[in-house]
Amino acid sequence: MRLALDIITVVLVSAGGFFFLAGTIGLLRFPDTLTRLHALTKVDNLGLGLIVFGLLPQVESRIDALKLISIWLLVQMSGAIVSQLIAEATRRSGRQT
Amino acid sequence: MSSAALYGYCGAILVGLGLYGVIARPEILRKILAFNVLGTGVFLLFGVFARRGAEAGLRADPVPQALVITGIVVAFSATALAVALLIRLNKETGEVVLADDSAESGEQGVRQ
Amino acid sequence: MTLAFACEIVLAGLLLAIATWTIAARTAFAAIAVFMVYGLLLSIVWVTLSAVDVALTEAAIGGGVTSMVLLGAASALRGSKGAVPSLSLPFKITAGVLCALVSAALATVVFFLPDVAPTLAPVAKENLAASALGNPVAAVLFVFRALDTLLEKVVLLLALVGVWSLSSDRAWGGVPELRLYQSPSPILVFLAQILPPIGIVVGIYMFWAGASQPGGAFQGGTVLAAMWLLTMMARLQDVPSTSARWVRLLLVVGPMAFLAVGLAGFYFADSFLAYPPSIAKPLIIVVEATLTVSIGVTLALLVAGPPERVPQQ
Amino acid sequence: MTIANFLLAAAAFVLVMVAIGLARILYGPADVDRILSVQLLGSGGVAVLLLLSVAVTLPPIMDVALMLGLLATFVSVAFLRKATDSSTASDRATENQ
Repeated sequence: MRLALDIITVVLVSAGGFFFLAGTIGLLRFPDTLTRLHALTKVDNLGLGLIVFGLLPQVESRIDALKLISIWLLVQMSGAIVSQLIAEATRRSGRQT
Repeated sequence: MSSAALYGYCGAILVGLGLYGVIARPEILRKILAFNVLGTGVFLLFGVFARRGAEAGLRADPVPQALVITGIVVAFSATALAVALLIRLNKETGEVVLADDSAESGEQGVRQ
Repeated sequence: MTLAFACEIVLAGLLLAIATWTIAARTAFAAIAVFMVYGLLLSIVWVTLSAVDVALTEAAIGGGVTSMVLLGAASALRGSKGAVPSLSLPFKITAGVLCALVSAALATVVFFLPDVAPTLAPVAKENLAASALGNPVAAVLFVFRALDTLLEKVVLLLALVGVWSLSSDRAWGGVPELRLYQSPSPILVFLAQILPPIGIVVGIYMFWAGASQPGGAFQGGTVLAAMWLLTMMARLQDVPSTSARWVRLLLVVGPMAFLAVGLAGFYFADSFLAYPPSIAKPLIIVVEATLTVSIGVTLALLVAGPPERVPQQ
Repeated sequence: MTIANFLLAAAAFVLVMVAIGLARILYGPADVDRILSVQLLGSGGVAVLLLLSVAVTLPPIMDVALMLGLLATFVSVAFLRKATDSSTASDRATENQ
């Protein structure tokens, strides 16, 4: 049982780490702000999400598990909204120059 | 090298960096920013002393930690006041640098 | 252990690179964006130094509201025509050498630190039970060195008085110019509607958790300040007039409660800022709760700056 | 390799990825690009802290992650507001002339 949980953790956290890698490559390779923003949102959603779900089997108390999920939801939600604001600001500054 | 020593050297370098910014950046806003970097270097040194003082089952000495928390708040108060002075100075004179930039004596007045 | 140390080397290197960038960046806005990253990164560094209370404070104040204040200045100065003189190279080199010497001296001190570090940790631990708090840092802040904490609140208030006194005579007692959006984007309004309820819960949690684990009045107050500023930015709330009675009351209620409890210590526990042991914890909680509110209001108004508009009667 | 060591290694990996990404975005060229870095540190820093928190079983570190996520959102919004605000202010200035 313990082993199965550990394997779940290893798989999910590794997958999360992979998305951080992919996001970083995207940031390095993509040509402009909007495409880089696209790469970044993948990190926000999938990278952090997978890591949080990978950590869930390892926490002892139910409160901590709940906290993990709420932190992920908070970052997920505010990240999505701020991405919209960034895109809007990019479009506006693009129109002016 | 222990992690406390690593951060100790890091703090020492940050103090030097911040001090350089305070002296060698003419714009007042950049001096205020550099001053904050200098402050974090000092706080980091305190953090190192706290970490080295870990004893009695505590992971770090709480007294330097409390001092750093107080320090962060006071540094913020000073920054807010300095920024307000800067904006007023700019409104009155249109300047973004100190009138006599070569004299370090003028800087004290802005920051305190 | 070695893995953790590898983490710390990466962190320290990154921190130094970003600090250099803050100093060297060409425009003020770029420097402030880098400084924001610096503050957030520093809070991770504090976690690796096992100073979680400091990490919370650094993220909230160092990374959060300090950048806010600097941003306000950068945007106020953006259109300014003031000339920036360029300093001569010999001057820069001399300054660089001197600063390197300062760093080297400090590094030498770090190198020769005594093997047995002086520490107050055992004393703090011993008296922790008497303080009625579970968090040793909170015990130092509110019990062992309560006078420091009280005075620091006064410093915050004095800074605010200083900022306000920089307003013009006409605008005294008026409304601070937070340089608001003319018409905030609907996305921002949406964020300012969803985030504050969560933030208020987090702020209260930080204050409440502060008694027994890392957290406390500052961290909680800063979150409250940030949320209030967010709603003001989105124009969901007006910036309050600095002469409003409720604003002034909220500003002083925390320090006054602290001072009152301190003075009461003369009668009930025979010295200033001594708490009667039987009700020490509830007293500290009440003081912390009022301080959380006062700190929140003070920080938000410090960010908002001096009053600039006279309120319409 | 214990699961705690694996989580520490994952934290180090994510940290390195975030560091590389930061280097790229802080380079600019636009200020909006730089705000992406605050977002990156928002999600990446939260991931690192959560991994550390579980690896060393110190739940209070989760609170720092929460604070980091919340404040990163707040400063990004503030920065975007100043960036767009100054452009509208210069618009008003040109209209007045």
